[in-house]
Amino acid sequence: MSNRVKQILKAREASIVIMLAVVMVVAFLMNNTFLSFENQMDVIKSNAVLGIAAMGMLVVILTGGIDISIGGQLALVTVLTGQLMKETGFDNLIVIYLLGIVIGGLIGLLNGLMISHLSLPPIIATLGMNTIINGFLKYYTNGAWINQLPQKIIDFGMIKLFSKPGEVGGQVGVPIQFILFLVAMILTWFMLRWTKLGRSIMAMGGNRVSAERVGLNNKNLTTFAYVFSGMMAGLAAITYTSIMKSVDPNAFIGYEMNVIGAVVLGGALLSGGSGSVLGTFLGVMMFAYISNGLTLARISTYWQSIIVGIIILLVVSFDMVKLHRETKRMTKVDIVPIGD
Amino acid sequence: MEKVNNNPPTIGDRVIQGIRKDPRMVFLALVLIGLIVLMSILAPGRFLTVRNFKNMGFQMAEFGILAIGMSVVIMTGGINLSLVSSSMLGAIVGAYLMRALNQAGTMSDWSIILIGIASILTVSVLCGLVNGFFVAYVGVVPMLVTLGTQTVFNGISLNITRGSGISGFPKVFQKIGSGTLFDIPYTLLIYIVVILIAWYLVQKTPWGVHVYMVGGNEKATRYSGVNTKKVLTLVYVFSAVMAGIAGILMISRYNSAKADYGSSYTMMAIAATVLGGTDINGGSGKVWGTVMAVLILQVLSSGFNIIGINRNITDIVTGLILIAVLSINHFTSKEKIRKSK
Amino acid sequence: ETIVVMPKLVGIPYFNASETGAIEAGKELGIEVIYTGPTTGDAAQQVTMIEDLLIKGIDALAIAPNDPDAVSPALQKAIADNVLVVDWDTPASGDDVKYSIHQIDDKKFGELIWDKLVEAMGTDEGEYAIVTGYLTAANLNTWIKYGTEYAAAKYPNLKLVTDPVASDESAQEAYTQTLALLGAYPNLKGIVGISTPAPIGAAMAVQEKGLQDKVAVVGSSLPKDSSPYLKDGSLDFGILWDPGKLGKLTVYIAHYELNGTPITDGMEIPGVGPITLWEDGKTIIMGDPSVWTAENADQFDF
Amino acid sequence: MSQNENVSKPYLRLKNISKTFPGVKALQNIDFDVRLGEVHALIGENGAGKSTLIKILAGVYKPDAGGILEVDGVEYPSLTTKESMHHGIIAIYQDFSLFPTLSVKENIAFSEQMDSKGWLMNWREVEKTARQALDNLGVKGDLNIRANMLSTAKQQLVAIARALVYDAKILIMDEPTSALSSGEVDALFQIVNKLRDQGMGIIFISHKLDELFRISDRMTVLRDGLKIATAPKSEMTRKKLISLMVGREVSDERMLGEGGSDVVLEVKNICKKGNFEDVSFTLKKGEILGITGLVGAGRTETIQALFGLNEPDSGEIWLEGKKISPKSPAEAEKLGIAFVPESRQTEGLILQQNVENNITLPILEKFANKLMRIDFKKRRTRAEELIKQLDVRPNYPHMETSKLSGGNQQKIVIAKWLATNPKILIVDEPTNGIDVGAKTEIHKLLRSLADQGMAVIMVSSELPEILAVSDRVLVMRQGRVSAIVDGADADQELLMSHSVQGGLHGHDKKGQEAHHE
Ligand SMILES: Nc1ncnc2c1ncn2[C@@H]1O[C@H](COP(=O)(O)OP(=O)(O)OP(=O)(O)O)[C@@H](O)[C@H]1O
Ligand SMILES: Nc1ncnc2c1ncn2[C@@H]1O[C@H](COP(=O)(O)OP(=O)(O)OP(=O)(O)O)[C@@H](O)[C@H]1O
Ligand SMILES: [Mg+2]
Ligand SMILES: [Mg+2]
Repeated sequence: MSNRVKQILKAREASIVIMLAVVMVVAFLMNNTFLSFENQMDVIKSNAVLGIAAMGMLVVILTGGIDISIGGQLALVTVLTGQLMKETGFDNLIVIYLLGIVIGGLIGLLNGLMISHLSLPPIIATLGMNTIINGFLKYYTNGAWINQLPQKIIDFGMIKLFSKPGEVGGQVGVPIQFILFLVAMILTWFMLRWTKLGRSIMAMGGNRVSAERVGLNNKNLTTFAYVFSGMMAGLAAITYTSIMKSVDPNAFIGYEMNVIGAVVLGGALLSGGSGSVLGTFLGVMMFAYISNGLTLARISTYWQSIIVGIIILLVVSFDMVKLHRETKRMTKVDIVPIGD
Repeated sequence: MEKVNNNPPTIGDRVIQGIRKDPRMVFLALVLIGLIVLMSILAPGRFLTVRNFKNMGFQMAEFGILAIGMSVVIMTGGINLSLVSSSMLGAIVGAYLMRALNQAGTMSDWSIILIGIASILTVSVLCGLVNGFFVAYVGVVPMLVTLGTQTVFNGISLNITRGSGISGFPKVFQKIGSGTLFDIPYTLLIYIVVILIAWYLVQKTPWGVHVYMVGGNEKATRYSGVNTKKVLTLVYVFSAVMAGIAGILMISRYNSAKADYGSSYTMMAIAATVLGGTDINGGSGKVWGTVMAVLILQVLSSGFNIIGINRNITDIVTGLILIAVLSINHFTSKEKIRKSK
Repeated sequence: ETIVVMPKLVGIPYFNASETGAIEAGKELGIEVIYTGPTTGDAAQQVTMIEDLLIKGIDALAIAPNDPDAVSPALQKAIADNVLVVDWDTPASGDDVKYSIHQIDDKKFGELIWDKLVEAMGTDEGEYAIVTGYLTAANLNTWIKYGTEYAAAKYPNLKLVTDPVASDESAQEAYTQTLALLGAYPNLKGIVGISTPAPIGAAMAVQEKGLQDKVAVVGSSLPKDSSPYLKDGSLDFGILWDPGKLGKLTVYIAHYELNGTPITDGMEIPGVGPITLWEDGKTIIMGDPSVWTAENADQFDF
Repeated sequence: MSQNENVSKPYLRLKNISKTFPGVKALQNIDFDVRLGEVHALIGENGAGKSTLIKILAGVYKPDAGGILEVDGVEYPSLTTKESMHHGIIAIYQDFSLFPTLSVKENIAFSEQMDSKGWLMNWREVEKTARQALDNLGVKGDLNIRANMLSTAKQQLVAIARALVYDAKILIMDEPTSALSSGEVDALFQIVNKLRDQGMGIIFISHKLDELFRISDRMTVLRDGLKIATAPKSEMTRKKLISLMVGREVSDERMLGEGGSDVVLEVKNICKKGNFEDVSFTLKKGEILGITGLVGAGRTETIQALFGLNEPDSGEIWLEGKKISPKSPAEAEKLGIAFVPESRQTEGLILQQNVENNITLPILEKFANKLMRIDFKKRRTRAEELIKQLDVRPNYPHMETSKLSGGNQQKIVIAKWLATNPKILIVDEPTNGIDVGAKTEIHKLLRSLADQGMAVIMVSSELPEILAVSDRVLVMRQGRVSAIVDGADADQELLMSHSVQGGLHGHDKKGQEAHHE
């Protein structure tokens, strides 16, 4: 029993849970509305896009890579699908979602091939890709928003499950974006936990040489991770359109740092092999709660980014100190011979 | 390799030796020359002019110095996302002081400027120490540390300025950014001096060698009696001082300081560093490589502006060149890359 | 004759609309108009571009500076090169320009927004908040300054609950921030959105919470983008001008000046209308701002 | 440990196998065979081609054309990783090739899962397989712990368990004992014997000759890519084996010195919770103090305390009559203490840097003038001197360190410290993974340094090595000094008894989580 508690405390997610709890308690004390169902759902809805994209990024980071082009992918998918919907009035949401996922996946494929077959460092390959995509989009759209999207996607974005009228007005319920976020999480979790593919990625991220020795195809696994990340970006992109009801090609400039920040805050190691869906979810919520909590706590905008930065530094330092302790203690947990 | 040759080496020999020693630099030089030729053809009579080169001299310095600050950090296997925000934090504090002193009007312009510059560099050193502390002493991954400090530095800048610009420096201060000596921009001269100092420090001094060693294997370096915490801290301080100098040039050139100046430089500095041949994983790289990459990016940007090509195309081409140069590198030194894995 | 019109950045709807106007004027006048600017609102990039364009060789430069102080040295260079320098959209420092072309009178504009806020709230007392673009944007800060000063004097019972909240020129961020604001200040009666995506993001949040009738949203937005929100009542007024006309006016002024045509108060500019020239002989005002409502929003194509 | 009855016809046979790397003939016309139920030792100097040979067996490398690999009666020109595994040829590499972030059970069952049908993991199966494999080894433990939380010895057990899962016919072990203490080596040998009795063929690579004589049935000697001999153990002697390996006579005698003079270092009752307790000893000028004990006895921690890597909680360290408390290697270096760590690759060298950079690293600042400029010429000269002094081969200062053989790499680590002219030289497992020839050279080197007046501390798990050079031997057990004996009086039994005495029934260390039943 106490063993189990210890094990939970030792989990990499523990430090972020503690910090998250602190942030939540402080936010709640500053303003009780913070913990209301309504506010929680609002926070999740407006961070679902970040959360879905973070799932893809997680898989890439597990391979020891990084995907700077995630913002570009999101923008590209929103613009291309938005354009299609607007020009043709096409409104089959399932097809649109699939299309978004395919476009994202193709960009991911390009990234993956550059990284695995040309051995480009991931940060550079995807930085280059991001520059190219954003340049292309600006050139192509001139930054114009895409409006007048089919009513169907607008209605879809407003769906709330189990909804009932709110106290002040509007509907309070579980937003459809939360469901999509959940689906992305479960899919990623399932992939990483239950499929051989996912386990191979975890294995390779931990030790590439061993992976090769047991016959894993590192190149294909790496490529797949970027494709997966692209597909998640596609899913996130259409979800964004459903929330915003319009497309702003500039919406995702600089977005990559938010996504990477959330994943790493969630305990994933940039060196690969280590990280979890739960941790990433917590990382996303951490970002979301800090921003939401600070406004709810009525803290001036001018102070917000200072506080956010300090919290990031605190969390990662806390994590580091904990990790040091763990490695010092590491040989003490062991399997032992039974003896004759 | 140590063959003794009686004849003094001819220039041709030297060139061949240079190529053997550093094919990467030669390749970059070829790209640079190719671009200059291309731009000269596309913008006849305008690109290949003294005026344009002077112009590029004005422009290059601030970014070039930032890129050097980034390179040294990357050589240790780290990264500095807070580079530009520390630059601006220093500049804003300095600008604030200079404006206040200038308005008080009791001091001579020169002493105001000296105080301004000193305060900018002081703030830079402090920023560097903060980064260095978290990276070297707490042991947090540089990317996370600097992501955090970037947000903090930027927040402080916003808090001081409330988002607006600070101006009203002594008139002579502008000279730093816009004056010339025998028609050579001061900024270019400063850039050259900074390059030489950086080259000297990184390639000629024990600290510089330690930078590479830490980049290769921090633990083994520490076990060799090197105070790697100090080395790393100094690296971040050096990086921040570079940012501070770039900040001085920027606020002088723009005659004002504001929280978001140069915001597009961070990613570009990373790109320039890697384009210049520094391994993003640390342990290798040369100051001259970064300088060469900055030159390439400058020619590209100025050239396209003069020709009148859409800025977005410049971005696309920059991305393509980055990927292309590194891919070519992969094919030419396949053996090396495989070994290093 | 080559006239360069440089916006704060290229690739956002507002400056695209002015591009259309500027290019159109160029065609009408039969001159070369280059509309170019940096890809991000970075003052450093803008300076670089000005310097490069001077090498290219131009006759006039109309600039919407990201930061007036920052571009000042570059503009001085241009003047030294005998290039005509005017500013548009956002003023540069006075010494640097021959003419300063304003879409509206900034003071009037700020005041109008706050008047419209009170009109939409239906009362001149209560709490309100401001959602802005970037905290560092000079023109946005100017309007906020004029507006809040004016409100402090004229509507003393209006209470600004917190410092302007930044939305980074993103509707999604404005939406997220407004949701938080609505939670933090349950008595909020109005929101002012400054910068074009801000009112729209704010309106989305209000619509989502079903607070169309309780919280008023006004701000500077483009009619086409705001039309759906005006119609469902979540956005009460959009207040802006026609950026296309502004682009056109800018080119005409530069052209007239280059060709010695005198510019006078009340002068009629083709496709723009009569302009106001202030007594300083420098400041040109295009006209009064326009107000978009559910009824008229669809009449515009920007 | 008698020859097994079911020694039968070879399961695996190599005929005329060669392997050429650009510029290197790593293997030339090798004939080699392994039978089921035998332990076949593979011996040779560093770079002789042992690892290359087993990589060919495992399908990692493709041999040059012309040779034949015959497995279980089937002939192949070369094998793929898959084919090799399907024939039950399983290699345990020196680094174990575990997946550090995966659990023990998954590491054990990984490949089996990957080979099974379907695309989903069967966790129940994983658990079952892993448990069974550990049971077969006679080992029990928590299956859910991440592999990187295990000590080296336990990681090796996991690697062996993993090999068992494959239903291995031929198990290849590349220097499996290099990181183990003698107690653990005994445990490993028990397991190896058990596997052999079950009919497995085992290829065993090691540089430790005593071990080879203990465990193997047949021996094959490689030298410079050529096979020199294959013979049953009974036909081999230690001396013969060495001369076959090295191609010359290597003296194997003890190299004891005068025993030192003045006390340089005095360690008084230093303690560090969980590491070592109440450790005291003295060290004299000109002597070699050997420190031995089981892995985990706290030897490395103790000497790290002298080098500023592991500050003690209490106790005193006196150097030449002055109390010192180094807090970092940099401080220790200034005090005249040098330290050659146990892991050359990760702690001793910056592998991708050249020899010159590595060898001059601790003294780099000495080449700098007032302007901090390094005199590169002077540095080169010094590097060349050091290379010459220790006879590093090849003697090229610009060589990338990773390309040198293990023995030469170790010489570089020692050389870089000699350059600082230290008062005390501490070496931790100095000959790990180094062949007999190079080993003797290093022993000679340590001895000559001591003779020149240096005080040397040598930590080693290998008793023969300890006995070969130590003037005095300190034995540690569970963080405490259990004995200090005179080198001349010591023998293996004595040292062993001090290492383990009481240790078998001893209490667990504080804070340790026990997983006994
Ligand atoms: N990938 C490679 N490329 C080039 N040469 C290689 C490669 N691998 C091994 N060699 C060379 O082949 C020879 C045999 O090396 P091998 O690793 O098989 O030696 P070994 O007997 O295992 O030595 P040790 O005892 O040090 O492990 C050496 O000269 C080595 O430098
Ligand atoms: N079986 C064990 N039980 C408890 N603690 C252990 C065990 N094995 C190792 N440790 C701990 O792990 C740490 C590492 O010990 P380490 O193996 O470095 O000791 P050592 O005596 O230097 O052995 P070696 O240098 O041969 O590896 C020590 O702090 C020790 O307390
Ligand atoms: Mg080997
Ligand atoms: Mg040890």
